[in-house]
Amino acid sequence: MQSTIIFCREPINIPPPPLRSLEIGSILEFHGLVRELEGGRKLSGLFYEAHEPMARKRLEFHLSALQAAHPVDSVEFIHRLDWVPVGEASLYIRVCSSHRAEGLLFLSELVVLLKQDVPIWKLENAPGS
Amino acid sequence: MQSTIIFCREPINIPPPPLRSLEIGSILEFHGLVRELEGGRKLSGLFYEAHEPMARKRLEFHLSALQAAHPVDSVEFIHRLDWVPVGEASLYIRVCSSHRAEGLLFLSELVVLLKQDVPIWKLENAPGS
Amino acid sequence: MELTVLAFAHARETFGFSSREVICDPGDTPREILERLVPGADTRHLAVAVDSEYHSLDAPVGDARELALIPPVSGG
Amino acid sequence: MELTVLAFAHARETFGFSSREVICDPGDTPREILERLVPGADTRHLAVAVDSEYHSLDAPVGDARELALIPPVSGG
Repeated sequence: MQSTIIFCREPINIPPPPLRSLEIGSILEFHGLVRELEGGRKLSGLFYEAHEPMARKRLEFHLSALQAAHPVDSVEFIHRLDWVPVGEASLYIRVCSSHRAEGLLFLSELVVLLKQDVPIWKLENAPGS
Repeated sequence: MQSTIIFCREPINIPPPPLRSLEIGSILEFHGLVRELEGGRKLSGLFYEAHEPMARKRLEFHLSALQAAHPVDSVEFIHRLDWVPVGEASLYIRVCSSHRAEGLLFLSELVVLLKQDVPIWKLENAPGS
Repeated sequence: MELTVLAFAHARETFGFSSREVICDPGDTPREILERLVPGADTRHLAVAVDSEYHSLDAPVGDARELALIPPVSGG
Repeated sequence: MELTVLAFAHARETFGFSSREVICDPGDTPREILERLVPGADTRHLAVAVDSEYHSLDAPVGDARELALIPPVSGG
């Protein structure tokens, strides 16, 4: 499996898919966007913060475990940090695999694991603001 | 829910996402590509055929049922017909929803239902060839 | 009455046509109509649709305009 | 030995700093180090990581260079 983990501080720039063989039959993409309403309050955006080296390590660990359970050909994980305005993506994940079943399980479990123990936080306000 | 069902005979042209509100938090995209190997044989492509009016009716039925189970904001379903070369997409589905959970269930169940009773067929050779 | 019979995918090979106009009665069933068209044709894995709705092989076609022969689907 | 303590997100508010250098012994536990830094600080919903690996609040930090205070995560 080829895996890429990117943290960026600008709008997410989606690279062309890494179609590494003619056996890729499924490409799944997930865009997580910042929503206007969070807990009933109207927001203009969210501030994302991470312990980057640790987040990368946790993600690498989860990607390996998921690969053992649901083998895929490639996964690209991009998380935007700092201020993300409402309507823009904070998260982008693309999973390429031979069959969609593995890709769907890989993707959906990855998002669950991300929210479980990967040190990334969203804050309603930028620190110190 | 806004739903679009398109059958095309050229490479799939993905429209911009219909972001109808600032409450969309999840965009899921699925591209189904034609793979080179099918049942051990090497192909250069597949020929897709449909009973279009009936396929549309079946899809509309399934979309309504899925919407009752997993409410989403919009779904776009595009199926390419006729000859689709290896490596190109025969199917594209995009689901926009507030939360990813509904979107993932909607998308994964839609593909299962598509393969269950929607009158679309893939053939190794074009009819009459 | 006149009915258009459409044969898709592998059903086209089984039945030897893609579209055929037939004369039938509202009381005829798809199985009877197919048996007249191609005696002894294999209908074991075949579903049929009448005016774009799935239909029993053994229920009268009524005032249908179209009978579609639907082999196992494989879209996606 | 010198240890960098990093406080993220809500832990920054609880502890009142984002980064702090502290002197400690390899036998010290994160709980002991935090108690010295901010006596009585609430660690109930806090996880800690030592050199980017999750670690028990009550296990010695050993020769760690960094102790990170990890409040409940909320990425995505």
